[in-house]
Formats: sequence, structure tokens, C-alpha cells
Amino acid sequence: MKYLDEYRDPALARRLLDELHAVATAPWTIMEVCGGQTHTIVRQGIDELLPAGIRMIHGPGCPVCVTPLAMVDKAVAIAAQPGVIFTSYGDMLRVPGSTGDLVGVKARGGDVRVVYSPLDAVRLARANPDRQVVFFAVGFETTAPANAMAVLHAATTGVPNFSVLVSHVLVPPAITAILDAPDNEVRGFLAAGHVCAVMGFTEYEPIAAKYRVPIVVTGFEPLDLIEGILMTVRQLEEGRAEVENQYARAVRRSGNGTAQAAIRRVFTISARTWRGIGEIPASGLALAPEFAAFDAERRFAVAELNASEHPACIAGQILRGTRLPTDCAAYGTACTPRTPLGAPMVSAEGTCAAFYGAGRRAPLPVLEER
Amino acid sequence: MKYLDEYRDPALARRLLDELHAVATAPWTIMEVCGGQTHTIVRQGIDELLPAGIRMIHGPGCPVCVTPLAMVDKAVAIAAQPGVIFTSYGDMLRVPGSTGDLVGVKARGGDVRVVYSPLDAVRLARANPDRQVVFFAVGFETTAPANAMAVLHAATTGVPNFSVLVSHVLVPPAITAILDAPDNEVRGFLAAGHVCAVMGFTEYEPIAAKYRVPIVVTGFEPLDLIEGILMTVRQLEEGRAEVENQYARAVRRSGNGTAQAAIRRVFTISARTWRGIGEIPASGLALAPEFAAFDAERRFAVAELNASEHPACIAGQILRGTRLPTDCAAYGTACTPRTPLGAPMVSAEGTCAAFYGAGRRAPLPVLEER
Amino acid sequence: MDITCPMPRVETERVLLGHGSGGQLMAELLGKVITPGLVAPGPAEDAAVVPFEGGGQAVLSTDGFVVTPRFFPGGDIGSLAVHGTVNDLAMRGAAPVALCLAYVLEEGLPIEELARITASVAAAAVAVGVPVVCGDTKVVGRGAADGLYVTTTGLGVLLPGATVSAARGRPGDVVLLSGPIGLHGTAILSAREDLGFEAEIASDSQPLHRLVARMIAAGGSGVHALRDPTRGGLASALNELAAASGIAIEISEPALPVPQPVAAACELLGLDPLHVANEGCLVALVAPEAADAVLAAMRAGPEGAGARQIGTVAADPAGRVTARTLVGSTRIVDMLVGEQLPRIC
Amino acid sequence: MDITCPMPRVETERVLLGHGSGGQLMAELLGKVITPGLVAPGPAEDAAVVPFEGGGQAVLSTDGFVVTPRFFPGGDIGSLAVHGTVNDLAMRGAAPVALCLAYVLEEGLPIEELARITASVAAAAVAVGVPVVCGDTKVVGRGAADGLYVTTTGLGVLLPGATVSAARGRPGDVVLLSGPIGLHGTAILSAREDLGFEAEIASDSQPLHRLVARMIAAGGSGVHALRDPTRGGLASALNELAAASGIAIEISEPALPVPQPVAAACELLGLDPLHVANEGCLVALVAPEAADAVLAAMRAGPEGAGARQIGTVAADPAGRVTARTLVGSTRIVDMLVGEQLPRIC
Amino acid sequence: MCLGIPGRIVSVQAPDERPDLRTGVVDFDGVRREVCLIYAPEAGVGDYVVVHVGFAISQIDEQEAARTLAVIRASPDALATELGTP
Amino acid sequence: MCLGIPGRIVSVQAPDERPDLRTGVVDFDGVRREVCLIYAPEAGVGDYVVVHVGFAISQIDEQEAARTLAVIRASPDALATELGTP
Ligand code: SF4
Ligand code: SF4
Ligand SMILES: [Mg+2]
Ligand SMILES: [Mg+2]
Ligand SMILES: [Mg+2]
Ligand SMILES: [Mg+2]
Ligand SMILES: [Mg+2]
Ligand SMILES: [Mg+2]
Ligand SMILES: [Mg+2]
Ligand SMILES: [Mg+2]
Ligand SMILES: [Mg+2]
Ligand SMILES: [Mg+2]
Repeated sequence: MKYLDEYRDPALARRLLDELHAVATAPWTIMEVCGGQTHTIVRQGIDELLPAGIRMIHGPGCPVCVTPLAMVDKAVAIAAQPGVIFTSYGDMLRVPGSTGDLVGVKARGGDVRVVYSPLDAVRLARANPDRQVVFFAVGFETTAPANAMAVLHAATTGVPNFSVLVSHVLVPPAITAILDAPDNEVRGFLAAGHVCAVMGFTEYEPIAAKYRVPIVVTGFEPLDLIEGILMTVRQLEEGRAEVENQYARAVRRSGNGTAQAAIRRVFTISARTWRGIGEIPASGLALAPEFAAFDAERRFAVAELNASEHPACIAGQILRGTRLPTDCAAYGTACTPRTPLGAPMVSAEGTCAAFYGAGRRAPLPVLEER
Repeated sequence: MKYLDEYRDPALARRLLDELHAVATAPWTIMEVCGGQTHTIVRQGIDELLPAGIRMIHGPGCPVCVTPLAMVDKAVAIAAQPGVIFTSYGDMLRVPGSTGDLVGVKARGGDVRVVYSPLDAVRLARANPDRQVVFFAVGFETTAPANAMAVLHAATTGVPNFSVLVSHVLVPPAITAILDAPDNEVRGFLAAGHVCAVMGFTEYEPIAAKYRVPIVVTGFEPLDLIEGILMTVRQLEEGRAEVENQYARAVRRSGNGTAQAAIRRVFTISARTWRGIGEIPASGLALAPEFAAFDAERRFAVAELNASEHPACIAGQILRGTRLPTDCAAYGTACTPRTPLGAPMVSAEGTCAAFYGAGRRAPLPVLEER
Repeated sequence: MDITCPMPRVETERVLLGHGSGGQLMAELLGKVITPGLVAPGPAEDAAVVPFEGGGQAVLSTDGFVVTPRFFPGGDIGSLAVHGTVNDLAMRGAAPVALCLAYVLEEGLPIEELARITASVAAAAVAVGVPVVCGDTKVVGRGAADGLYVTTTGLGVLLPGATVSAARGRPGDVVLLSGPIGLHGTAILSAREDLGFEAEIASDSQPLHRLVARMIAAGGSGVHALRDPTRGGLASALNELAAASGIAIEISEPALPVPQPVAAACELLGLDPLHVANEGCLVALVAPEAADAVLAAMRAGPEGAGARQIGTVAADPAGRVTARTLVGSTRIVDMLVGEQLPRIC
Repeated sequence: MDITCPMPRVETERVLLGHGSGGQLMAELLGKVITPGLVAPGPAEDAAVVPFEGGGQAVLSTDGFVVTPRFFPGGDIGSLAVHGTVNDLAMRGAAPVALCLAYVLEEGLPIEELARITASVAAAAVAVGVPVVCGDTKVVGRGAADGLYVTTTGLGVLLPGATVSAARGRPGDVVLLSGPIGLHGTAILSAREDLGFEAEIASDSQPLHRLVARMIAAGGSGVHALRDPTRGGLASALNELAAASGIAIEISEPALPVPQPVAAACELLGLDPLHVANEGCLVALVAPEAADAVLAAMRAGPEGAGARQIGTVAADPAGRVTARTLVGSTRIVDMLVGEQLPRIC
Repeated sequence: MCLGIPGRIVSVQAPDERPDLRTGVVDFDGVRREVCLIYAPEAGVGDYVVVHVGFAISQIDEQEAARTLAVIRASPDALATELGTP
Repeated sequence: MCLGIPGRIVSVQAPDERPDLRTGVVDFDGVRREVCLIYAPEAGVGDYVVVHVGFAISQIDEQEAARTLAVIRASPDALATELGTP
């Protein structure tokens, strides 16, 4: 595909890696913020090609990983109600809450459906006027304009049986929280290219300056990532701490104004709990009062559940890169991708899941003929 | 089973038949009114054991056969509406209307369910308060008390989502209509035992007197039927025309007073169209004004359909015994039990279906292994 | 004939429940829609005999099982799926060699229930002495199945001396029945909640391959035709044999072993015991000279303890089944038309 | 470990759609619930080889087909049901001898559609050259199935010289793939209305028995293992072969033939082409000395025109599948966990 | 019309406040069903009733039942007569 | 997070009364989907946009795209350097 395949060229990747090897003289810990970037790094094995001292930490940029237990519980509770069609991106279906997951609700008779776009959920609501259609509005700044438009669209065209369960999070406060931790080891960031396509990157400039960390807006293909790492290492080696844009083909400094306006119209900034990290002030989006009628939490009056993470889980430290999954007593025994105890084991891009996938374990036998 | 097996004794049947052969000197045409009696006669082959001159005509006493096309069409139209649970005795499911049958509605997504008792339909309504549960209240006087009680029960205990589509018919007006036909050949009747268990048999006495026909209230087992025929033939041979009671173990002269009271409470007498015969005044039951709220015809405002029978069908003459199915051009070609054009081909007890079953036709091949 | 609207119209464009009931509707669907062009024309058999490697023969039969409820007195869908296919092989004179098992599971089925059913399949296969050699598991969305369906396919080998076929019935044959009828269908009806009936009645579900082995050993090629009267009941089985062999069958209604609760349930719901399904008995057309030996062999084991003669075979009218009634008359024994529906009339 | 409530809890008591997706969940269900006590332990094979009459061997395979939509570019549930089972037989080195067909029909299915599907079964069977020898038809109530399910079971006979087994992969073997991957799964996804995608993509559904016959003729016992990468895709097929043979498989990702629209659909929905289902290609582990001949034989027919080597087999780490990535690194090729869900992240 | 089957009442229930709304379990040779007894106010446990669509519509008169059979049994047996035996 | 895939707009539709509510069909190497273009007001047929959950969130800057590749291509090829070829 155009604009994908070119950025997967093995020969060019080799050149960039060679240059990285030449540039890197000291060990550096770098965090790629976005789960999509983690995906490319893990799937292409880029981390194994990096110079020995360059360590990549998988950041909190995966809505599956950071959506708090209590919010999953609310989703499960709403989805289990009769008359509800609960819609979600596929990512959230297998995330365990404290009473189960959405695939389990579906198996027990709930009407849970995967949509590709939030507009599909609105369409479903219009087609089923006697049902309540709830959309699980998770995601980062990239997804917020789409989810905002779904609410606006429902409000404008009058789709009263549509509502959203909002669990939107914002990247900059998370980066700040990671940098504020006393044991932080992250020295540079790859900012999430598509978040910045929407938001631009001016809000990262004060962070880079204050904490003296380079931040490179980076794309998602192998060449993008290696170049982003290279640009970060160059800054580190040169003692710079700037915001640079590797992903200039899709990202402008001020981002997408129309999309930002839609976010501001529909949402307000609020505190959010991040799974594995805890509450971060002003780190998320909630529905603006004007659209409170579309708030699924109000419509369904779900009890606030006091869900606590598993005591053995050291996800917070793992997300900040201060400990490894193998330091966790539950890793590989009580906690596996099939039965995750904590956020980093949930999605394939989570650090614990990535470790588990790469670790030595016998594949499960399939005894049946196909 | 007690009170069944004794009345199936082959030796005693033989004795009664011998006596019948001894008694019958002239040819007599006798009608058994009730489909249940027809069932026993056909299934046991009793008609083949009768003296040559004794001819049994299968009467109109089968709700499947006599429910008019237009009423089936109403049932089909209501059952096809979304949100409706349409309940019926199993008998009515395969009766074709002009737009199809109830099994077809079910196959096309309608919620059509067979109940054993009308109280089961009320129970279903109580269990599904957000659905409309409609019961197809067909039948003769035997069934009317049960259907009446379902309406009373729904009214008393407050089941507003229950309603009945009433197509009740009464036996005495049908007998009168048959006797009034200029070409009538029926000389004696076996009255329906269970109708009389409810109604008693006083209302048959003026008919027997006026038309000079013997009427014998008869049960449903082989001995009952042969004895009933014997009692009728005896009267005919002796020139009597009385109402006699063969089925004294279940029928009292005045019938079941409680049951009659329930019928009078819930229903009023009305004109009814009989399939294959036409409209007979005061030959049916309709809901009394007090219970109009439970009338499915009002609740669903089904258009009055002007359904006409197939022009080839000579069901009226067949039901009156003046012509045979083999006189019908459609018999066995366009009209078969699988694709009935008229009432007598619908139920297994219908005269045309009985003829077809006994006629020479190759069984359909089953080419599949079981 | 010119048929104008509105006219009585039955549903002919859609699959109906009655198309699966083993009666006339099913025969119509098979004859008009399914078998033409697909299966080579031939008599209706319970299992197919296929030429195999080096002049040998393999026997194959497949059956889907969709019974509801899945657990019923006398068995469950798992054991039934084993018995049903083993019996279809046996009805062709074959001993079972291997079974294949294919599940369609509905999302949401309790795994504990799947485990119980699978254990029942395993136990039944062990009891039969046939290995389950391969399987398949598919899952469909909630609401796209009713819990669990099973398809079993059996591979069998012909018993020495067996020459059984639905088409081998001959005038003069005696009609033997191995045991009581109507138990399975009545057990299922009484286990269904919606009709409100209760009965202490157990399905007759059981494997019949040992019974058949005894019969073939005793009667050899004198055992002409075998059939297990499953869906559609004894009436369908007899009609199919009569059609396939081009013979007339007359049975004696008083000779039919109808257990009391079966008779009672049929009276109440207006059903004919001859139309009610069985899963553990067979009907056989046997040459008269072999009949005594075969009957004795049947009675030598528990599955055939109640075996008896229920009728005879004549030449005419070919394809017709009649019953000598209780009162000594005769009637046509017809196949069920569509679905078996309780009736009040 | 003491787990107190509330804790993250995944659904473990109910059957999930993912249990049928050919991945880890399915392996777990089979390993824990279905195979113990039922099927003799052994390597995961596409078909079972069963001792038969007089020292011979019969090959059996059964598969249910529940694909929705039933008609899709490149095929339909009828032809697919023929190809799927013929291919499973072929993956064991067998030529098809006979097919059994079992339908579960939903009340309300248009009869015209049943006729079309049946005609498709018949046409596919004729094209394969295998007779449908027996069948079964069940009807379930409206809402108790999604239109129509088919189970086909195949009886086959081993090709002369065939010694194919999932357990026969050996270090040093080359990994051959007969054609492009991901076509079937992508065609089904784009035929589904709810995702809103359109693609001019056709399923690869086709019979592979002739391809296999050519391979065995060319490579004899050098053809060690064969698998058709259906549900779960190539990743599952390779993992199963690695586990059954106790070998390590390394494939080269750049060598994988992923058609452009397949790649695009996978990018859009966040799927891995290695997890997407195929119905007309096979992967083979072949002794290095036979590889050239086998590859040439594969390419000699249309089903294998695009055949190529995609990897090699090593001894360690046993049971592990790795891929050489585009950028020259390696990664674990894992099985799908549960259901294949479109993702945004 | 009107399938009516005789069965024996094996138990009777009635709500305290409405003793007339009686139901009972009726046994038919091993098959049991709950039946509405409102139209058989005199019938009690052990009695036989004719049941139609879940309602007892008539109580069996055991004496009449016996009488019917006795009458039939008393009618001449043609075969016996022919053979000259009583 | 935030799977975003570049595709080419092949057609554009907008309601007459609300020209800002544009949607378009976007082609991804043979796979097509309807996409909301409200956040890509300048993009037209032939342009490439990054699509996320059915929305175009950014128009691809073709010159920047080419520039990125050119920069990478211009970086020294270590292997070539080692082998002494340019
Ligand atoms: S292995 Fe599991 S329990 Fe341990 S830190 Fe990772 S997610 Fe938490
Ligand atoms: S054969 Fe059919 S058309 Fe003719 S009279 Fe009978 S029901 Fe009517
Ligand atoms: Mg399989
Ligand atoms: Mg397969
Ligand atoms: Mg396979
Ligand atoms: Mg079958
Ligand atoms: Mg069978
Ligand atoms: Mg059979
Ligand atoms: Mg079979
Ligand atoms: Mg269900
Ligand atoms: Mg298979
Ligand atoms: Mg359906």
C-alpha cells in the first residue's frame, strides 16, 4: 500500500539501524508511548536490532491496557442489561473486569457487538429505536474526534436511544506522570503520531523543556520507528531536549483544528484513573454538560464499583519501566494472556504479554484434526 | 387406560357388530358429527365392518375443517405482526388461509406456539408482559368453557396483553342446516359425546322431533361408536326418532351447569361462517361486550378479508354427504393433503383426506438414509 | 387448473419444522430438493455400502442430532449420537469400526455441559466398542444454535453373511419388532417443559449392533431388511421398507408393544404411537424359514428380550402398509404428513 | 495464590466464539474438555487413519461448516463443505473415496436457497470426482440455527507411497506453501455487511487432492507433513506442525505471498494475515532432497502455480515457530488467542 | 373434535381465598398433568374425570360405565351361538 | 493505539444543505470503505488521507512523505561503505 510499503523497505531500515549503531554511544531508555508503535516494534523485532544500550519501554498508550477495572465493570454491567445493544471497538471485548469480560456477557445472552466506527453504533441505534444502544468510547486523542462526532451526530439528528460510556484519556498528562515518578528511568519519548495528527505537538514542547527530555513525534512503520529512535538518540547524545517531528507526512505542528474543535465542543477535561498507574488529574475527557443526556453512566445509573487490582500485580512499575515482568511472582503462572491479572498482560502489546509471547513455553497441543 | 381399554375389547365389538348386522335390514345414512368420532371410525376401520347398507357420513365436527378461510387469514395476519406471540392448539397450524398457514408464519419469523391448554397461553402472557399474546380460540361447545375460563382468568387477574381470536361454533345449528338442505340424505346422527358432556342433550330433543331423526349421544371408543350406530339403526328400523344417550358414563341430560354458565358469561351467540357450508345464523359464539377488551380482532384491527374458497371445491356437498370426493375434479390432483384446496382435505379426519389416505397412491419415496 | 388468489395456500417456499419430522414433508424435500443430482438414485437405506480398496466394501452412515432437551430420561444427546449412527450401520448389516464426531456449539453453552455430553459420547462409544477417531468443533454466535448439535458419522464393515437392504423385503417375509415402541419420543415430549406433562418414561436409546450380529449369525441372508424406526416412527420405517422393496406389509395393531405411558401420552396429545420416534428398537423383514431362529437370537439378548412378530409381507398392493385394527378391520398406515403436533380434535 | 474478589476475571465457564477460532482458546477447549477420554492421544492430524478389513487402512475426516454469509465471492457453504473435507483427507495423503453430508436446517430457510447450496455440493463433488453416498437432514426451530449448517465426512484411501503425518516433520525439512494466504478469511469479512468494507476478493476455496497426489508422486515418503491452514490461519497450522513433530519452524515473512487486498484489509482491521483463514492452500514440510521435485510437481497444476518455499525446519526450540521479519529481525509466530476481532489499537 | 381422556385425580389444590378455583394433578396411566377442576366441583382424589385441553369437563359415572359394558356383554355372542356354546 | 491507515479518496458525497458533512469512499489497495471527511475539509478525490475508525484524521502531505524517504535514502549505507562501493 502506498505510504506504508515504502516505509518497510528492509535496505533502508538497515541503513537507519547502521546509523543508529554509529550514533549511540551511551545506554538510553526510551519509551514509545503508543500501543500501535509497540505493535510494530514487537512484530518486526525492531528492539532486537537496536544497539545494546538502547532499551525500549512500552508505554501506556493502549486503551485496552489503561482502561481501569472499574470502567470495564461498568461496561459489563450496562451490556448485561436487557434491551441494551452494547457496541465497542474489538479491542475492549476481552479485557477482564472484576466480574468478567464483554465476551462473557455476550456468551451469557447480552447483545454485544463490535463496530469499526462509532458512526456505525449511531446507525445501529437509528435502526433499533426500541433498544438502547451504548457505545464504549475509549481511546486517546486520535479517537476522540470520531467519538465526539458520533455524539454530535446523535444530538443533531435526534437519536435519543444512543449513549456513550466515556473512558477517554490524554497523552501529555501520562507522560508527565511517568516523568514525575521518583524512580523514572525514561530519558526520551517517541510521541504517538496519530495523536499528534489530531492535537499537533505544541503541548509537548513545555514538557520537553521542563523535564529535559527529547520527544520525537513518530509514525508507525518500521522506518518511522527506527528513524524516530535515531532522532531521539541523536538528541540524547547531543544533549538536546526538543520536540521533533519524524512523521511530517501526517502531522502538522498545530494538528487538526476541526478535530480539536469537535473534541472541545463535546468533551471537557477531567481526572481519569489509568489502569496500573492510578488517578492522574486532568488526564482524560468527560462529556460536556451540554451532552449529559448521552452519558451512559447517567442513563443506566451503574453503581460505582470499588474494583481493586490484583495485589501481586506490579503493573505500575512495569508501565514506568522500573521493573520487568519476570520480577512479578504471578508472571506466567497465575497471570497469562488467557487469564491476565493485570493490564500489561491483557493486550498483545502489553509488556507482560509481549514477554510471555517471546518466552519459552510449549505451545498448547491441538489434539483434534481440522 | 381405565375407561378406554374396556371399550376397545375386540370380542365385545364383534358381538355388537353381529347384532348390528342382525338388526339392519334397510340402507341408512348416518352422520357422526364429531371429528374425534371420525378419527376412531377411520383409524379402526369400523365403517368397513358395518352392514353394506349402513353408510357413515363424516360430519362438520372438526374445528380444523370448519374454520373459515377468512378467519385463518386473520390469524395469519395477527401472528405475523411483530411483538405478537400467537398461540394455538396444534390442530390449526397447518390449515391454509388464502395467504398461507401458521407454520409458514412461524417459518418466516413469526412467534407461533402450540399450547395444550388456553391457560398456558395466559401464563405465557403473564411471563411476557411486553409482548402481545393472542390465543386462537377455536372449537365447539366442549372447548368453549376452557377458552371462556382463560378470558375470565385474564380479566380477573389483570393480564392486559392477552387476547383471543374467537372462532367458536355450535353443533345444533349445524345439524339443523344439514337437515334443512333439500338434498339431505342423513337419516340419523351420532351426537358428539364431549359436546354433550358440557351442554347436555336437551337441545337435540326438538330437532329429533321436528326432523324425525334419531340422535344418539355417543362416545369415542370403538364399542361406543358401534353401540351408538346400533342404537341409531335400531331407532331407524323401529321408526323411532328420539335422543338417546350411549355415553352415559360421561354425559348427563342437562350437561355441566358450571361450564355452561362460564360460556354464557363470556360469550354471546352469533352468526358464524362454516367453511364448506357458508354462514349459519346463531351457530357460533362471540365475546360478550363485557370482554371486548380481550378481542384480538379489535385489538389488532385486522382488515376483513373477502376470502373465497376454490371454485372447484365441492366441500359443501361432501360435508352434507350428497357427493363423494371422487366426484371432485381437483381431488388427488390439485388437491391433496399436502396442498389442500378445501376444508375436507385439511385434517386427517376430513372426508377427502380420508378417501385420499385409503386410495391407491404410491408412497413418496424417501431416498435418504436415516 | 387455474388457481386465482385468494385461495388456500400452504407454505411451500420455506423450510418447515415438518420437513425434518421423518414424514411425507421430509420425503418431499428429499425427493425434490436434496437428492436429485446429489446422491445416486436407489432405495432408502440407513447406511451406504461403498466399494473400497481391493474389492472390499465399507459401510458409511451420517446423522445430525439436534434433540432438545439435551438431557432426557434414558440418555442425552451424546449417547444418542453414538447409538443412532451405530444403529444405522447395523441396519445395513455392518459392525461399527470407527466414529467421527462434529460439534456445532452455541456461544454461551456452559462448558461443564459440554464436558458432560462429551463424557457421555465417550462412555457410549466405549460401551459399543467403537473408537472415536476424529472430530471437529465449531462455535456459532449466541442465538445461532440451540446450545449444541452433534453430527456423528460411522464407518462399518459388513458382518459375514450379511446381505441386508431396505430393498430386499420379499412377499412371505415375516415382520419382526425387537421391542416396545414410542418410548424415545414420549420421553422427549415429557421432558419438554412447555406442554406441562410429566411421565416416568425413559428413552429406549441403546446400541443395536450386537442384536443385529446375533440376527445375522442366526439367519444369514434370510435377514432381508432392517430398519430402526427413529423419526417418523414405525409407520415411516414400514412405509420406507414397503416402498424400497415394492411389497405390501400388513401389521397387527394388537400385536404392537405400546407401553402404557406411551399409549397415555399419545391419547392425551392426539398422537399416533406409530408416528412416535424410537432409538433402541428395530423392525426386520425376515424370510419365513429363518424367522424362528432369528426371533430366538433376538430374544437371546437384552435389546431383543421383547422381540415378537408383528406382521407379514405380501406382494400387493406394492408400497402399501396396512394394519389389522383392534376391532378386526384394516386401515392404511400412513406416514406422518409434517410435524407431529399435539391436537385437541 | 489467594485470589480475592473483585479481581480481573475472564469468562471461563461458557463457550465463547473464540473457542471455535482455531487458536489458543480452541486448543485449550479441545485439550481440557473434548479430547480427554474421547479420542486416543496423538498428534493433531487433519484426518484419522483407521485399520480396516484385512490389514488395510481407511482415512476419515469430519468437519462442520457454519460460515456466514453462506454465499461469498469464490464459493458458498456447499462447495466449501466438499473442499474442506476433501482437503483434510488429502492432508493425510489420502484420495477421497466417498462423502457423507449432514444438514441442520433452520425453519424458514428459503427452499430455493437449500436447492442452490445442494446443487453447489453436487457440482463440487463431481468436480472432485467423489460421490456423496449418504446424507441426513435435520430441521431446527426458527432462531435455533443461522439458516443452514453442513457437516461433511470423508472416507479416503491412502495414496501409494504416502506416509504423511503432522508428526513427521524433521529438522532440515523445507517449508513449502502452495499459494497466497488470507483470501478466504478476507473474502468472508468483506462479504459481511456489518463492517462496511467492500473488496473484490474471492475465497481460495478449492480442492487440493490432485495437488497432493502430484506431490506424493514426486516426493514419496519425502513429503513429511501437510496441513491446510484453515481457521487460525498459517500461524496455527505451523504451530500445530511444530508441536506435533517436536520441531522448530522458521519462516521468512517477506517470502509470504499476501495479496494486496488481503494486506490492506488486515491493516485496516488490525488483523495478522498469518491468522486469517484459507481454504485452498496447503503448507508442507518436505525432506530437503525431495524439495525441488515436490515444488516442481506443485507448480505443475493450477492449485500450486504460486508454490514457493517459505521457511525451514530446525531442531530447537522444539514446538516454536519464528518469522524472519521484514527488517531482518525475528519474532515469535504465535497462535491467535481467541476470536479474531477487528481492533483500533 | 374434542379429544377427552379419562384420568384419575391424584391430588387437589385450591387457593385458600378461592376454594372454587381448584386444580388437581391427574394421572393417565403414568402420565401426569395439572388440570383445572373448576368445572368438576364434586370430583376429588381418586375420582376419574374426562380431561379436555387441561380442564376436567365431566366426572365419570362409574356405575353407568359398568352398566354400558354389562349391556354389551349381555348381548348375544353370535359366534358362541353358532357353535352352540353359551 | 490509533491504527491509522492511508488510503486514496475515490469519491466524495455531501448533503446539499450541509456541504461540510462530507463523506467519501476511500480505497485501500482494493478494499473500500465509506469514510467521514468532516475532519479533512481540504481533501478531495485522489488525495490520500489517514483513516482511523472511519474518519479521515489527516491528509497526507506528499512532499513531506517524499522528503522523509529521501532523507533516509541519503543516509550512508554502511554495507556499501564497508564494501567500498558508493
Ligand atoms: S505478569 Fe500479570 S500480574 Fe505480573 S505485572 Fe504483569 S500483568 Fe501484573
Ligand atoms: S378434493 Fe379438495 S377440492 Fe375437492 S371437494 Fe375435497 S377438499 Fe374440495
Ligand atoms: Mg475440523
Ligand atoms: Mg478442515
Ligand atoms: Mg485441516
Ligand atoms: Mg439420518
Ligand atoms: Mg439414524
Ligand atoms: Mg435409521
Ligand atoms: Mg444415518
Ligand atoms: Mg439459544
Ligand atoms: Mg476435518
Ligand atoms: Mg436466524
